[in-house]
Amino acid sequence: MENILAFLNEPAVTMVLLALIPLVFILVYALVTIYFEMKVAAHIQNRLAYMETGWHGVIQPIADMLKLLQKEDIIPTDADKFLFILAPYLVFIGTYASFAVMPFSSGFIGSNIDLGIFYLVAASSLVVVGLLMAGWASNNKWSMFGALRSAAQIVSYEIPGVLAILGVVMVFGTMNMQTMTQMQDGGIQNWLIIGGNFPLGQKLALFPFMFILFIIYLLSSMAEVNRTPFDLPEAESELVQGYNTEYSGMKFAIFYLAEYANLFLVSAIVVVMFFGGWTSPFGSFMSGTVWSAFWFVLKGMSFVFLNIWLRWTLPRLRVDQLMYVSWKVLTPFALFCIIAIGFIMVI
Amino acid sequence: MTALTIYFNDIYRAISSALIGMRITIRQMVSPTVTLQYPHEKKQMPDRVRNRLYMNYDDCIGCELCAKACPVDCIEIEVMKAPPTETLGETSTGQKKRIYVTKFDIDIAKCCYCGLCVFPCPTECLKMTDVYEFSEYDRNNLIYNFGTMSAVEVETAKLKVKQYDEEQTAKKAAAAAQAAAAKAAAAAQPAPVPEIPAAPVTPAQSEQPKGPDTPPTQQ
Amino acid sequence: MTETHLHAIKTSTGRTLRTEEMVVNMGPQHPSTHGVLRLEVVLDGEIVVDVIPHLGYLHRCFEKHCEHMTSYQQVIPYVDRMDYVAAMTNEHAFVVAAEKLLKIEVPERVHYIRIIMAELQRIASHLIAIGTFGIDMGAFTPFLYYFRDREKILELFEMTCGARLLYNYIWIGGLSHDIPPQFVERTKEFCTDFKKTLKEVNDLLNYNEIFIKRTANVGILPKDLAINYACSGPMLRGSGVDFDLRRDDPYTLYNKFEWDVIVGKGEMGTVGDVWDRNIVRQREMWESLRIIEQAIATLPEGDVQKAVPKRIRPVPGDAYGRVEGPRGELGFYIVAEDSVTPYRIKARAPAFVNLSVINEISKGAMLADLVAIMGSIDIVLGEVDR
Amino acid sequence: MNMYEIIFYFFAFITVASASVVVFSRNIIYAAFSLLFTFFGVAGIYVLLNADFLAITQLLIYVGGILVLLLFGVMLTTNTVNIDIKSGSMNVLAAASVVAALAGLLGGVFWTSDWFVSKQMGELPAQTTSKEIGTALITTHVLPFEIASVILLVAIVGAAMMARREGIKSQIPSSK
Repeated sequence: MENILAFLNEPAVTMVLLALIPLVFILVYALVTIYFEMKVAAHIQNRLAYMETGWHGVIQPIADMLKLLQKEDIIPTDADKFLFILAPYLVFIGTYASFAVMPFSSGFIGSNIDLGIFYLVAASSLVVVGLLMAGWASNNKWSMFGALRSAAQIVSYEIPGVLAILGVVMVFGTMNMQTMTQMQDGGIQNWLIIGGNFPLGQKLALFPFMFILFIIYLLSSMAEVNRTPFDLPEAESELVQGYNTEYSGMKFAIFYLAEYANLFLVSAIVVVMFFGGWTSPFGSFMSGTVWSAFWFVLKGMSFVFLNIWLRWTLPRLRVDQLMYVSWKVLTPFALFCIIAIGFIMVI
Repeated sequence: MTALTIYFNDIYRAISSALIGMRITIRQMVSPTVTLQYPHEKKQMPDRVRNRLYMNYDDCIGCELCAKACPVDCIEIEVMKAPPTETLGETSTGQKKRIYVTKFDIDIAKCCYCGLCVFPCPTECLKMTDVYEFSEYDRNNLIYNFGTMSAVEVETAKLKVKQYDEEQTAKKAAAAAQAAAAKAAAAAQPAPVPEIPAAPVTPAQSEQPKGPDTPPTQQ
Repeated sequence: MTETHLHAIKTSTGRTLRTEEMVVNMGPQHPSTHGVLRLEVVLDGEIVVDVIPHLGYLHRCFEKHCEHMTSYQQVIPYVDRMDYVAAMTNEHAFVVAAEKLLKIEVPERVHYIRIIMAELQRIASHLIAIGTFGIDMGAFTPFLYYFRDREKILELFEMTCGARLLYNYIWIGGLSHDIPPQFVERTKEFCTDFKKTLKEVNDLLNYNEIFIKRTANVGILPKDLAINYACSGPMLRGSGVDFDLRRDDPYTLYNKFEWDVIVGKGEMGTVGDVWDRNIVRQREMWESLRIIEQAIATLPEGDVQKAVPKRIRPVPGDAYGRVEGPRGELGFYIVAEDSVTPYRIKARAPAFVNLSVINEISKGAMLADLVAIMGSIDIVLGEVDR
Repeated sequence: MNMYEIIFYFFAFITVASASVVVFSRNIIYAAFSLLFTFFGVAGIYVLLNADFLAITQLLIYVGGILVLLLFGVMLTTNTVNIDIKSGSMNVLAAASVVAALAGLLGGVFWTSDWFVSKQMGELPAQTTSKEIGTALITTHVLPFEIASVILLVAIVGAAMMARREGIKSQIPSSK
């Protein structure tokens, strides 16, 4: 027993165990969200979705996962085998690495580094390379199209996204995600979307800009995770399935997992930046390590729901319109907000 | 409109139309669903529904009108004129049967469910029922043999017809009436070739359904 | 298309950039080709340079088949399978031609029921057209809302003739069945309910800003071009040509009813763009509802099988009958000899004719626009290939 | 060998190995993709040197920006797949002299530098460098910083100018 405890206290072992927590979270979360998305989509469309496996089909995602696991792993003859196999893992690593700095609760954050949100932006760039790799390695024109589109899209939506983050960082004066969250502690009135924990005048002045930044970040995050209306990389009516056209079985599942993990990731960033992270909306009521994890996941999932809701409502943009939105709408607005926030924070 | 007003107008319309759409979808989300949980719930079929063909063999008089009406030739009938001495019984509508129907097969895999065979049937023995679940693992099981005559019965019937024909020929030869003899020869024409494969009745075929118990609505 | 096409682009600085075109194969297995159509698309980046449709994957010799029937009646189930989402219209067109050939006068009630059926079928077909068009644009939900209501139409059809898709209902000289007793009431109910869905989807899809931006000014089919290519139906009316066979060549009793021909006006962009074609379909459904409501209200009594001939053996000759189908002018040309079998049947399929314009209107569009254009043409491969 | 050393050698190995793939690979796509690992390894070494800001910036700019651009360029150019790039030796004499000069320079820097060597890696307290970098950028180094930003702006405008297409017919007319 003591040996085990000693082993667990070994820093390397602790590190590995801590690193595994987000992985477990991602796996569980992905199963829940797949079910959640199917049900929401179905009810929006007056359907019922899964009904056969378990009560209202609750174990269907597990069945789906098992099916994907035992499926034949097809690699096209003309594909670049090495890169083809590597790509989904690279995409997943990029997403998974981002979870390291996510403050899941007041008591748990993988790595409480000062450059938290900056690191998040950097880690997501791994995903782009993975997608390009997948598209190229598939040796399929549609995959290639999807990969190029997706890379172009992610790279250009990083600009308004990062500008929005910059605005928030200017308000907080820190890039540490845990500190950002703690600065919004104390109830719903301290959340940044309302204006943050500032004197009333400054709060009122900040509120509209924060709201605009929130919208900007929300839109660019949707583009970064390739969800409708920005799901051009995998627009099934145009590009068949985009970069993962040729993928099947386990590799497809990993793409899928990365996509869903990414979805939560960007929702969580929105929550940390604008909606008080893990803080309770009722001040000190219902706060604490476990409650804060609950609030964090709840808030994150509500933005996941918003994403799903929008996905099943809106049509898809065209490539040039996508770029138009990024460069001519979101970026100027974000720049304008940054200037305004700069003035507000100085005065 | 200047370019700037268009720019802001576009942004406004994009947001407002998205919100309108979201309102519609969320309202639909909380409204009740419309789908049926199919294997557990089934739709009430209307009376006229056209699904699997059912044929009441006892009522068939072997007129072959249905086979002629079928645009895809999915009905296969073999008939043999019975000697007038034989009594084959009557149909439920009171029509006297004069023809042996040695084979009445419907290849339901070929059927296009147009219902054209149903209308010309004089005894209303051919019907389209409301059964729609009849998939099979073997394509041959979709060939429905509605004829109830067993191989032995077919052989006996054939023998009788042959006998009768021979009698007729003998009679005519005895009468030495040339015209009558020619007529008899013509009458013998539809008699099938002697060597008809006695359809081996496999268990699968004998077990196969012959349509539902309840006949559909009269047209 | 095997040799590489080098394309020179002049930049603003006056230099030329040389880019190479790429040939992609869209279909026959592609989510947005609406069946087994294969498009050979030459792309310059995302810009479409050339589109070559390859047909024939669904060809089943319909016209040749008809020459080997044992009666004219047997053609009708085959006709159903041409445009399988609007089978009633196909039957109607064939029957109009056949009745012209046989010089049969049908009772008034038959005409009324045929009009009701044809308009219900038009709605059902437009529901699919707009719904799948929505899918092409990435909006999946409106499609299912429309399918939900299409189901009600199919139930009406099933109630009437026993089949949901391939009806064999309209016969030469009459109908296979009279309408069932509860039909009138159910149709009225449908008309009331359906208006709500129409409004809802109009808001959700047709006036969504993203949808407008995707479709307005895309795939513009000018008036002259539409006429030159013999386009018909919503394709033609979307381009601003006020032409509808129901009004301009009234074939049954359409002139008895009050309704308007919907024409594209270019509200969101240019006349004849994809949005116009789509909105013409959307508004035509309102007009169809008007016709149905009027026809239901004034439905005369009579025997629907009175004029059905026992045996069809026309005098040698020919006849061309056409109707305004959901996709445009659907016509059948029948040549009869002294036999129970037609000597030759030729179908003028609107989807086939409309499809021929795709190369012309999609040049210079983007790949995503090509999908929009395809969706707005509203092809049914069963009809294109026959 | 403690854990930091293991990690250091791991990153060093990744960097060197992938850099050799970049140089020696006959497949240009492989070369481009292995750059990813080179950048990643270098970033890892930066982290071990307590230069966290630099490490993340390295990832962001080199992986997210430059590498993607490179891949775009390679993928959009025709026939990269079929053609082996030449990585044989040519102009050996000239190249050898340049390499020798470069190696001498690097060696000189290496030997003359006054290296700060901590007794154990990871001994220094982890602290962010972003604040110092930020302050330095807008105080002591403000001129180079501004010059760099102006150059970048010019580059962006120039690129947009060059990429603008004229002559190809677009279906989207400008708004009235």
